[in-house]
Amino acid sequence: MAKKTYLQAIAEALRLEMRRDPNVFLIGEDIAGGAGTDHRGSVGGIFGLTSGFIEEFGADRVIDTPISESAIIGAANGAAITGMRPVAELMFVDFVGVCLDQIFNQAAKFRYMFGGKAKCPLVIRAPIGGGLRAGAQHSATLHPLFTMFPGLKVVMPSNPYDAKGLLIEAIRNDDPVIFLEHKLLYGMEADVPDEAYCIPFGEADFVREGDDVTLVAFSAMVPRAVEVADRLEREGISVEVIDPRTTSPLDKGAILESVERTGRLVIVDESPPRCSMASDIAGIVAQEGFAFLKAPIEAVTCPHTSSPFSPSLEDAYMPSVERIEAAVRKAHAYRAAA
Amino acid sequence: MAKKTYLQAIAEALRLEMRRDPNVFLIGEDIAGGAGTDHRGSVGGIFGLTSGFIEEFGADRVIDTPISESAIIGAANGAAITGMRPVAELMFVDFVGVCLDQIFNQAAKFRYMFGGKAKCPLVIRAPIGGGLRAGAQHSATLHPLFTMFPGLKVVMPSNPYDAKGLLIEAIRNDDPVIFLEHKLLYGMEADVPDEAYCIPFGEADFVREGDDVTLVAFSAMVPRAVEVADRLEREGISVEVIDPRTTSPLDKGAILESVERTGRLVIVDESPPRCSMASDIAGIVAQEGFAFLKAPIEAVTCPHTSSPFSPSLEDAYMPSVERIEAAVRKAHAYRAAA
Amino acid sequence: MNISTLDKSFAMQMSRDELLRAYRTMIEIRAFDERIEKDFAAGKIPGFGHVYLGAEAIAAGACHDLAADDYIASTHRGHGHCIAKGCDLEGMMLEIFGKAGGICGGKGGSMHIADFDKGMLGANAIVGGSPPIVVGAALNQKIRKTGKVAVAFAGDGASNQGTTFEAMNMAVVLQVPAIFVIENNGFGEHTASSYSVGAESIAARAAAFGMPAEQIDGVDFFAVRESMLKALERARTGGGPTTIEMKVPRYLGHYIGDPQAYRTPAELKAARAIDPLVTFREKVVSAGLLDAETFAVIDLETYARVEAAAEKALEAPYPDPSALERDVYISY
Amino acid sequence: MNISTLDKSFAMQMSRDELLRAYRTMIEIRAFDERIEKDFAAGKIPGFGHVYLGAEAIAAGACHDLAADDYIASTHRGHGHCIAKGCDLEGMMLEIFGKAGGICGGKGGSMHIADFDKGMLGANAIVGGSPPIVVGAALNQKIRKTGKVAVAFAGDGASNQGTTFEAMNMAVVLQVPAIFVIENNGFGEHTASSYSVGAESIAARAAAFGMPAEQIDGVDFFAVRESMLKALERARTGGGPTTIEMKVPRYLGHYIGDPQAYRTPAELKAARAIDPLVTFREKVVSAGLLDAETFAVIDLETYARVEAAAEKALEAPYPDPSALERDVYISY
Ligand SMILES: Cc1ncc(C[n+]2csc(CCOP(=O)(O)OP(=O)(O)O)c2C)c(N)n1
Ligand SMILES: Cc1ncc(C[n+]2csc(CCOP(=O)(O)OP(=O)(O)O)c2C)c(N)n1
Ligand SMILES: [Mg+2]
Ligand SMILES: [Mg+2]
Repeated sequence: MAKKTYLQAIAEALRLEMRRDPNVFLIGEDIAGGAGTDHRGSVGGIFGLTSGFIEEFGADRVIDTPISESAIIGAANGAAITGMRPVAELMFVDFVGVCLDQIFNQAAKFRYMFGGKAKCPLVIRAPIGGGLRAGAQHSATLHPLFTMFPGLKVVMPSNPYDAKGLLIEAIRNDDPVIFLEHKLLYGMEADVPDEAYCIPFGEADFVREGDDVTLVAFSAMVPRAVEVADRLEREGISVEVIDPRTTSPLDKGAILESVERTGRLVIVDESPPRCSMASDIAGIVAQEGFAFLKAPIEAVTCPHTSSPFSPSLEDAYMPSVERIEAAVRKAHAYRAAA
Repeated sequence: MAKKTYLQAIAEALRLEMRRDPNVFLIGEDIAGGAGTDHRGSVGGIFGLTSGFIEEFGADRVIDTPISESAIIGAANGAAITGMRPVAELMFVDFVGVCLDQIFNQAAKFRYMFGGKAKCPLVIRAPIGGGLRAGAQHSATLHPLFTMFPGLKVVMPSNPYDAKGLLIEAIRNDDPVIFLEHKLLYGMEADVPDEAYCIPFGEADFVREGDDVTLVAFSAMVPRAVEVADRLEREGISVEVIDPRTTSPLDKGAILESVERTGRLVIVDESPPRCSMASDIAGIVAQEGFAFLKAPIEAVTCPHTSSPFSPSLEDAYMPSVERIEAAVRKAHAYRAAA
Repeated sequence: MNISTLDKSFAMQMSRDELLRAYRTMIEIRAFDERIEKDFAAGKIPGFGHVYLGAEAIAAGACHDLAADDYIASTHRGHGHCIAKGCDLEGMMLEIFGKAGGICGGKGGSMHIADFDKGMLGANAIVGGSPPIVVGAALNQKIRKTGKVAVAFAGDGASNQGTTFEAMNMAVVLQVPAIFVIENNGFGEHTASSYSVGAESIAARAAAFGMPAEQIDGVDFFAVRESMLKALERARTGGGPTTIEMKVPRYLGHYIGDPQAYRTPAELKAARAIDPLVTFREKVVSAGLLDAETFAVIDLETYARVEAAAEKALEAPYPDPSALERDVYISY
Repeated sequence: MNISTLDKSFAMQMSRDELLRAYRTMIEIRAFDERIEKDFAAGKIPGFGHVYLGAEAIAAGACHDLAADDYIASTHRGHGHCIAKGCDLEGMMLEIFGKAGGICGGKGGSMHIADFDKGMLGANAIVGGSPPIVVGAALNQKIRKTGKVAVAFAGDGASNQGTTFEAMNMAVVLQVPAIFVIENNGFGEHTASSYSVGAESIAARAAAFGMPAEQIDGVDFFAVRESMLKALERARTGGGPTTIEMKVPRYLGHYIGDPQAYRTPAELKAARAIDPLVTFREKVVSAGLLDAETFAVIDLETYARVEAAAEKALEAPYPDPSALERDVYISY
């Protein structure tokens, strides 16, 4: 076991699965790089994640494409329903607008609308999230968009260990999986076993145990949630941090079980607020965990705007440790009128 | 004032605005029909809604296009940001997957990301919803998809009167508006004034007043909600039916005010459950109206599947009067454990 | 050598069995969609209905030399492709009627009918949905070096969709064994292709993407088959993709019941006068390969089989609502 | 008549003022993006940075004969287009540094910079985002019969995006006054256009869509302008759209800091040896139209102006966070 970054853990998952199963292949823009020159493979994707892959697996399994996302996802679909296990890369999740049909109307629906006879073991990897000053068209998370659609599974790892195990599970899974990698996490380091392992979907991680407030967070918001839990612990406020790891399927049991103990729920969601994961979870708990609730459910989200470019604005845009802390304090302090 | 169908009311709104403002024009597939033949205008859109338009307004303002939705919406965007007021038609809302980028990354973001200097007075009309046995790729509502995106306004009229007034408001509005017409409502008749009028966005309609349970419904679910209210009234259960009319902006004040009186909330949403309008509203009320709630919030939605084709399955798929009634009864009967 | 001589000699290379198989496919499509038209017009079939009448030679000719494990992907107008690829008639009929036992359990219907076991990757109710998928099915064959091919059917209208263009370029760049069969029936819904296609021809536009492309007569089974055989040979031997634009009449409106005010009665009559089955029969009979009698027997038998399937479908029960949440993972 | 004579004679038709204006645009782009490159590499500019170095003659030549109320829409590599269309240098600099007073209030940045008052409809961080928008801006002109035009800039990479193809066909079908300027700098990010474009050429592919299209040398301001003048004349007189593919070197990597291991040092050196500004100066000086002195003065003045703008941007404050929820309607 060695320290690996989130990026390295993801690359390792891909490498191990490609070695294990000849049906696994990669397709996307610049994932090798240098196509049409004498220097194939010199790039390995815009974040260098798949560097070295074309050398090991060849151009037939590390496929650079024109800038044609509908054809990329569509081609991955076609390969998946005919027996392969493609891993397609959307260079940024924000590009989903030019290929959503192949995701929500095709991949997501094949199995159901063809009466269970089709299977589409497709993985779409996509970097998400803010913090890089990338502006309105390169900073979205869009996980609620995918979570909304029946037939898709949606994964949001918050650390290197989970990233590897969830990606291996995604590749072996028989349903289409959207695998969302947060750009701010690529450099995060942790101990990651060298061998292959799977983390099942729909099983939340109790990152911190606690009794006073349940704090649910995803992806890059998990470290922020933990920081808040650490801060408040010093004051004797015990915060339970839950990382659902997959938004679909969602481990609502874990959340309900926690809220049953704490009676107080805060959800941190890097997303505009409307029809978000924050509202999704709040809705579930307001329906199924109503009797447990001792305080209003608090949501910490982005405002209902696009991502602004300027650092001063983007910092105010993303859920900050300060805003999360304030929300937890508010939930904790709430007392029902007698 | 004469009886008009929902379809006629929409057509009338278009006609009045096109007469009033030469900058308003229509663009879409087959909206005149017969392009390339000697019989232009013979169709008027797949539902005949714009029949007669090309005769009155000419081919320059009733523009048939190739089957190229990205170019249709993109062209409408380009015309809108340069001073016109296009009304684009997506023949079915389900086709948004091939043109979402032009909606969520372009139209929705221009004003914000260009620092307030751009304005994009675009209307996209699209038929939505189930009930026609149109199967997985022609039956979606997708209103949560649009509601999710900052910068878009989303309109879901439930009757002819609202359809006309909201569409005129949409055309005059300076932001991009998604105008969702339910296919099941096209034939609904009601009194509709002949002249132009606007219904402002973000103002809910209290369709039925009541004291016991608040029932929120949109579009084709409103008549079903009213039917449930009528049924239960006979038993002395008083149901308040609220039709928000626009999901973005959302008149949360109206919902909160009602729940403050009733303490019980049921939301009917023709959509799969995850990140839906049902969860959106539940989330808002669980946060801002928590103290009012006397019972769990109930959601009546479609299951987490695509739309099935067969009548027996589609009938089970859509929120029925029976399922709505059961949910209202459940909310009404709930008593907190002492 | 003029075209009809070429066709004749081409037909003569086919065995009697091959000719019979080709004709059976065409008449089965004809009988099937005539019956669908009737029951749909009578309100017995739910949803939307698009029939393949007039285009029979395309599906039959394009699929004639495909193996069971070659792939096709189709359009909203897909009954012909299903039949030509060998899908079960009864299962199709049940599906289109929305009944239990349908080939997709009643979840798909006419616009989303598929049979993966037969290499039929689905009708597609999204115009331009299939071409990218076919590039992927073909890519699979290239990666695994199977020698198999994948064929996308698409209409003249679909040829203007960005997804189709992307698929064509991608197929050329990756040199995959994909064939784009463009069924140009003159209309996309109610818009003439003479209006919607800015190019000189769909084939010329495809050729400019960097692949062999030709425009042929889609009414003539032999012309279709001949052109496909060249494309198949190219695809199976690493020669990359091909586009074939096939001109064909549309007998009915876009959907069953379309009043078609944009076509004059004379135009409609002219369209219906062009008949791929008649063309086939005439060629084969005049070449002395089969006689009229033989065709009559097949016709009778086929119509009877189709009628039986339809009657069975009419009587079959709808799926039990408990099937609603099957065939998908559920997450709340 | 060989090309250089043609160019010379073409240049000679321009007045001294016109030549100066053209050169000022090019050197301003050069100076601007050199400064951006420096400050970006030094970590003083947030986000992603793509510069226009090497392509100056395209923006300058393509915009030279546009009126203030003609429209352009751009790409992620848009500084050159902004400058050529007359956007304010200081406002641009502040914007790209993310500072208050930026031309988009700091909300846009390099990849989403726009100035509608100048007919500049925005950089676009979505590859293929602009072409459909330009079709609409052009459609507006057609409907209102203004005689104005709209120009889409797009790269070789963007030429493969379905949205671009759709826009081309739509422009032909609707015969709108749109011009597609395809900047073929040989690469889309790290992929050569020789790989990603399956067609013989981007111009040939565009021509097959049914519009006039040509491939020209994008390094030569006069060639660009001449080709654009033909397209503009066509567009303004109802002759419909045009595509011009312009070949041009990419001096740097895709983004500032791209190590470009896929290009050899020799290739990079060769690319940088092709200089649109040198080309322009040589032609104009050898034709005796302007002297080297004049250019040197302009260079000095321009670099000074750019430096001043950059220094101002460096010192300017970031926008107040209260601006976060402005310029959009808010709904919770
Ligand atoms: C993306 C998308 N846009 C529009 C439609 C509506 N529609 C269904 S079929 C059709 C016409 C297709 O024309 P063509 O490709 O020529 O096929 P044909 O019907 O003539 O066989 C249209 C516009 C659709 N289903 N999907
Ligand atoms: C839809 C979409 N896909 C991918 C990208 C990532 N991307 C940004 S620029 C670029 C290359 C564009 O190449 P080209 O059009 O040739 O322009 P150039 O950078 O050479 O000027 C890519 C792939 C994007 N921004 N949008
Ligand atoms: Mg057609
Ligand atoms: Mg390029």
